[in-house]
Amino acid sequence: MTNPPQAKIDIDSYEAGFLLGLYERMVQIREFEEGVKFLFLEGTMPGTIHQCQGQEACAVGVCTALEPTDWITSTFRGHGHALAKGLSVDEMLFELFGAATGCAGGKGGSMHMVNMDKGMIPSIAIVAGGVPVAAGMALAFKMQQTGQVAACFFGDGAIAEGAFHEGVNMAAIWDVPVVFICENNQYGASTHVSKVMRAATIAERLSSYGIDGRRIDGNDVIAVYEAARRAVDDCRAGRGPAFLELLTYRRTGHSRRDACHYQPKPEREQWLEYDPIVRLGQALVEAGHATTEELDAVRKQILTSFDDAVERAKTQPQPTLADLTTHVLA
Amino acid sequence: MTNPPQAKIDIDSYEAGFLLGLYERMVQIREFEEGVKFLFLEGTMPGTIHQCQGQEACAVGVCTALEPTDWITSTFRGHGHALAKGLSVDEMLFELFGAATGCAGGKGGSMHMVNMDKGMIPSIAIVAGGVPVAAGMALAFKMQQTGQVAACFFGDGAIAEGAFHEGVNMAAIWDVPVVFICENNQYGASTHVSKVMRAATIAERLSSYGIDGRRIDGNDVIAVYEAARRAVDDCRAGRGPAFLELLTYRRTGHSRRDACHYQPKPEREQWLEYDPIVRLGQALVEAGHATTEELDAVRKQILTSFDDAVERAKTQPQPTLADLTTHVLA
Amino acid sequence: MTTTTTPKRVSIAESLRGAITEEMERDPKVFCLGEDIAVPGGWGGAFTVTLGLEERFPDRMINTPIAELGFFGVGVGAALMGMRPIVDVQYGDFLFLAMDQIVNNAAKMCYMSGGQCKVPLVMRAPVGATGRGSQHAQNLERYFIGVPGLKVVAVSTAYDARGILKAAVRDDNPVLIFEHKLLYGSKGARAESGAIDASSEIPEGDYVLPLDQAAIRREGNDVTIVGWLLTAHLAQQAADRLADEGVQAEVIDARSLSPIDFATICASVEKTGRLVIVEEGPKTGGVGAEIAAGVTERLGDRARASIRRVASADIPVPFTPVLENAYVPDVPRIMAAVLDMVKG
Amino acid sequence: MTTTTTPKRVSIAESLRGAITEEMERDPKVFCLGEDIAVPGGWGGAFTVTLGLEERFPDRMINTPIAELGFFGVGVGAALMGMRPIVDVQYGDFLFLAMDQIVNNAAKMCYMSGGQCKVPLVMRAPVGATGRGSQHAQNLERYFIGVPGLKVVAVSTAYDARGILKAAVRDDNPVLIFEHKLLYGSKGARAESGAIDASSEIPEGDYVLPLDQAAIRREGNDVTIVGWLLTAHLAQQAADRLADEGVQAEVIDARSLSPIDFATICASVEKTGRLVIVEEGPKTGGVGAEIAAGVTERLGDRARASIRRVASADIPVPFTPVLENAYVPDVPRIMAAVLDMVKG
Ligand SMILES: Cc1ncc(C[n+]2csc(CCOP(=O)(O)OP(=O)(O)O)c2C)c(N)n1
Ligand SMILES: Cc1ncc(C[n+]2csc(CCOP(=O)(O)OP(=O)(O)O)c2C)c(N)n1
Ligand SMILES: [Mg+2]
Ligand SMILES: [Mg+2]
Repeated sequence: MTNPPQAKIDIDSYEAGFLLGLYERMVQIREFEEGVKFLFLEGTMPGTIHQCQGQEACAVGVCTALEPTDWITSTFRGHGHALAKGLSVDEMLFELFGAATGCAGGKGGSMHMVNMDKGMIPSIAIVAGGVPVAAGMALAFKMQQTGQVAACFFGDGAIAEGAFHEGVNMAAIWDVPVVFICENNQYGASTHVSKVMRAATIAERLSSYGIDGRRIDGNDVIAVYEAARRAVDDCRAGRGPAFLELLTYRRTGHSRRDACHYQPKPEREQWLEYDPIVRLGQALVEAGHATTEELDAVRKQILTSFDDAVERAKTQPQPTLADLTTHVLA
Repeated sequence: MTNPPQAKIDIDSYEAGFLLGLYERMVQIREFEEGVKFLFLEGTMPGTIHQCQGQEACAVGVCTALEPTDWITSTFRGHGHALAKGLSVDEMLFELFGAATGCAGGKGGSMHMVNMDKGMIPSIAIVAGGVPVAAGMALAFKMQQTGQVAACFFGDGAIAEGAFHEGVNMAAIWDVPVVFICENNQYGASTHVSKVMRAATIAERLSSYGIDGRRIDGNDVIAVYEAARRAVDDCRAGRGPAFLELLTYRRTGHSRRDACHYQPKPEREQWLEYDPIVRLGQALVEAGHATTEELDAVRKQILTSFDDAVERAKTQPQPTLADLTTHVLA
Repeated sequence: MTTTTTPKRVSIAESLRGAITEEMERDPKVFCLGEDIAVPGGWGGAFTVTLGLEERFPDRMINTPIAELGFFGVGVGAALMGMRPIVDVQYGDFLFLAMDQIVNNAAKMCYMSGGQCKVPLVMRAPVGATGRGSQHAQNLERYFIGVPGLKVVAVSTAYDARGILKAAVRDDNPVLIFEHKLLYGSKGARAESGAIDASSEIPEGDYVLPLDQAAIRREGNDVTIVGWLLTAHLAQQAADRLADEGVQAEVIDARSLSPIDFATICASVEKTGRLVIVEEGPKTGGVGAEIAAGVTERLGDRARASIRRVASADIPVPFTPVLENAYVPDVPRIMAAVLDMVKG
Repeated sequence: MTTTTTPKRVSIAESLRGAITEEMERDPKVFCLGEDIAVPGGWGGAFTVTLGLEERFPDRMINTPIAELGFFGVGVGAALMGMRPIVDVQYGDFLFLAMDQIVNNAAKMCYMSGGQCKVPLVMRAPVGATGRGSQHAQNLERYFIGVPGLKVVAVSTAYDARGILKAAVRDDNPVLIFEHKLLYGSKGARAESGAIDASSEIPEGDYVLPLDQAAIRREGNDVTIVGWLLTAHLAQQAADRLADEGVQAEVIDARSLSPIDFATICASVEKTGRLVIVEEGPKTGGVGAEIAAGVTERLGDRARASIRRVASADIPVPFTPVLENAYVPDVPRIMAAVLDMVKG
């Protein structure tokens, strides 16, 4: 369960532009998370955060396989999913700053990123709470024959919840177009996944619902993308639901203050070697699609525009007391 | 899934006394249920009932494999389990009559049969609600090293509930001594089990939790007993939890008023042929352990004592208003 | 709009069935989701409300596994995507299983998205003590009032059931409708012990009722009696008998429980100076507490009223009829409270 | 009894930890069950309460999967078999997931067995708005008061936390203890924005506190202010400042929410003639409604009191601090309510 992936990333069948796009989006997520972490530690930002450094390939691989009209559900650890689905750094950062111009008007915060025009309902911070919701979204697509697909992100910790079980089972019996994506980063908070399951893997679990389950290298953006493509295509063709177990690693603390003392150091170090961004970068350089310098430039450009966004965020208007009681009802 | 069992009951390795005991207990349950049904239709009894005619082999086979110090959890359909675990016709009938002398002092009723001296907690009428509770009972046995076992009865309908999933999973990861018994009578209320699961059987489901799951002929009391014996032994030896899928058929309406129009007539008729009592009776006669007349006498004797119990029940004292607010707190 | 197909005098079960049928015909986004609601030869849910609808709407009657948390979540998801699901539980007691999806998701999505989302989800739950023991008997209203973002109503007549169901379906917010097992119909399969006739003449055509208004069922100057569901009927029975004793009670069916229609209730109490709240369910922490506190607060020193709560004892629901009958508020207890106030 | 190992001045988190440790030492049937409570190098639950206990009690700290309904059910089962589980959720908001087991099973087992069963189950839940957004912020007290068979308490000082936890463990009934995230400790890892120092000097030795008694935190004759958890502290701060303005407030920490200690509250209100209830959470349908209604009912015409509820707006909890701060009742709002009454 804990062995990191070994294979080189196979990018042969893709064009440079596409690959660089993946790279860029992953770096954007990484730098967003790193920047936000700094702002939190510095005390600039309120609340708490759950970050996804090291898991960027999951968000980007899956969302790249979706159409803009498709939808995702996310969790407390949702920044990466949101960026990958097309939310802007500005609207997210403003939200984290509690600004009226944030994607939820400052009312949602880190755990409830949302943009209904970009296909993201408010992320749900109740572990597994999004699973039946995603099944219901997919049921709506099926009933209305819209051809849309719902992609439902959750963690390894969610598997034990009743909501997971009930939601996945209903999606299966109704054949609805939802892709369930378990980012198995091997920890639910401080608890290792091996302590909450006996024997079977998550992918095996899924087959008991009548859904094909496969474990994918979640730190290989190409592998994730390809698996997601197949899953999305299946769903769109009426062969849903589908399931992906993306094996990855939670290299950050669970939330802002967690020092991760329960993660064995060798394990952490081993997984650091399988950084999804580094791996794609190496493949790009080896294939001659980019030079190290060009990749550096991508990062720098992203950093600069992040810093600009932070400056903007700092001066965004906060909600006023008049906003307190608006939006309770539609 | 719907094919009834074919095999003859194999009683060769058992003594007549043991077998006649099984027979007698099954007949007792049958006649209890038939008698109670009559009393309800007649309007003598308040409330509603869920009955288990045709499923007697499940209750009797399992409870025969338990020690008196072992425990069971049951459901809304719990009369058979209660009788098989040793509750008396009197205490149950008195409860159904709402009497102060009933097993729950008239406060529980049909859906909450209980006797803490006989190893039965109040049956739980929330579908699957007893699954985590049974896991917790077994956890208590394990922590206290008492060597006791919990047997948890539930229906095919319970499999879809989150409580089932969560409870079974915890029992599995903690290796606690609980036997999960799914009486798959093929219907959850009016809904056929094939409509609430895609592909896999219930037994296969269980293996995804790391628990061996086997489907047993639930209308063969010997098969049930033997499987339960193995399961109980495993649990007592620290190899728990265990699981049994007992294939049977709900030949009564779901509850008092249900006319069962959704059950195909041929299916009903086919299953009537596999009556667990008739099958054991035939085997007993064929093996020369009893004559048809002797078996009839068993039934008559049970009927007579049931009728006597009804007469007693009718004159039991009802609770008084002074009892209204007692027992809210321990 | 299709013309109404609802027959003249109908029970609540029939009225709800007619209203659901018409709403489904009117709007293809309306659909039903629940246990045992779409099985040919089956039940139409636990209380026949959706009986036969699967023949008419084979693709929009979604029969679920027994998985309340899950299918309420499914309802939330479908509603977010523009559908208008009508979800039901077989017994209100099972709402606890679904409560996370109702309170943490359905009710909050609009607010926590800064107004971007709407969740037009209708939820139906039968409540009330009816001889089935502690786990099929509770009145769940108390657990859902004052949940911001959630509307809660209670229907006690067939006329109201129709207008309120239709309004709920057309509302863009989650609406939880409480129904009472003893009011669905008092005949045939629904002739349970204690059942009360709540049938109504239904006028021709379509109508909706507001989700935030109480109904004055009887006018009077001496005391205001507020009830809902079963107790709205009991209050009327009590008022009739009080009239024989020369006491004119004003009877209000609260109907809307969240928000509570304090305007109507306070106006009545200002007139009568006395308020008796009749609630099925333990007195402590009930809806009656909010009604009492809210009325006191609003009337302030303008018109201090005497207030009594007639409710159940603070106990789980007992099975045996002799105790269950003592648990449910009854006409004599309502009368006694009123007479005590009027004379005291 | 082993002698206490709790150090002198401790936070609520430390006090609970000490009390749990001592109860586990005293009685081998006591054990803990929850998420992230027994991982070496881990957390000791979401708020460090059980930190390190797995070293001392390797077999009695049961780390669960994320499965609230399930492990509360496990707690019920273990309690029925004579164990004394202490179960916790990481955030009170997740109690909705476990509510079926709490209300339908734990609270009813005794009654519906005619007194045969007991369920000595302790449940702990942190509540309160703390910058985490709508789903990690609610005050859940309102949903559990008046549930027959369930005791509900709220601890606002380290001294109380110790005595109440111990009493809860030794009680034969299910007891739900509410704790506040901003009161666990105001230093180190627990130094959250808005945290209040709720630490106490803990006397030597063992003590228990009653589960049904409020505590008078400050005496005064002009007005009674009732709060609990965070608002008990805010009420005291307000009282201090009111004293500067010549108003002597009596401050009561309700502490026991089910049952509510009406004897203490009513005695105070009889003295002061005025009651301000301060509650974190939406006003409508809150615990404050029952306190207001219950006091009015009990005092009757003997001593009619003016009552005000200072609570949150009827909204989900907003994320951004400017709105969250407006959501949580604060000292100025409490003072304004009191001054309005005293002068009005
Ligand atoms: C129902 C519920 N229980 C507990 C929590 C507290 N909690 C937040 S995240 C988390 C761990 C989740 O683990 P996993 O699903 O693997 O996601 P990851 O954090 O690894 O992304 C826990 C226990 C919660 N948010 N919701
Ligand atoms: C949580 C919950 N949901 C719904 C019900 C209503 N209900 C009672 S029994 C039942 C069907 C149960 O089917 P199954 O588990 O197969 O048991 P069986 O009736 O066949 O014995 C339903 C839906 C319930 N009691 N509890
Ligand atoms: Mg994880
Ligand atoms: Mg069944």
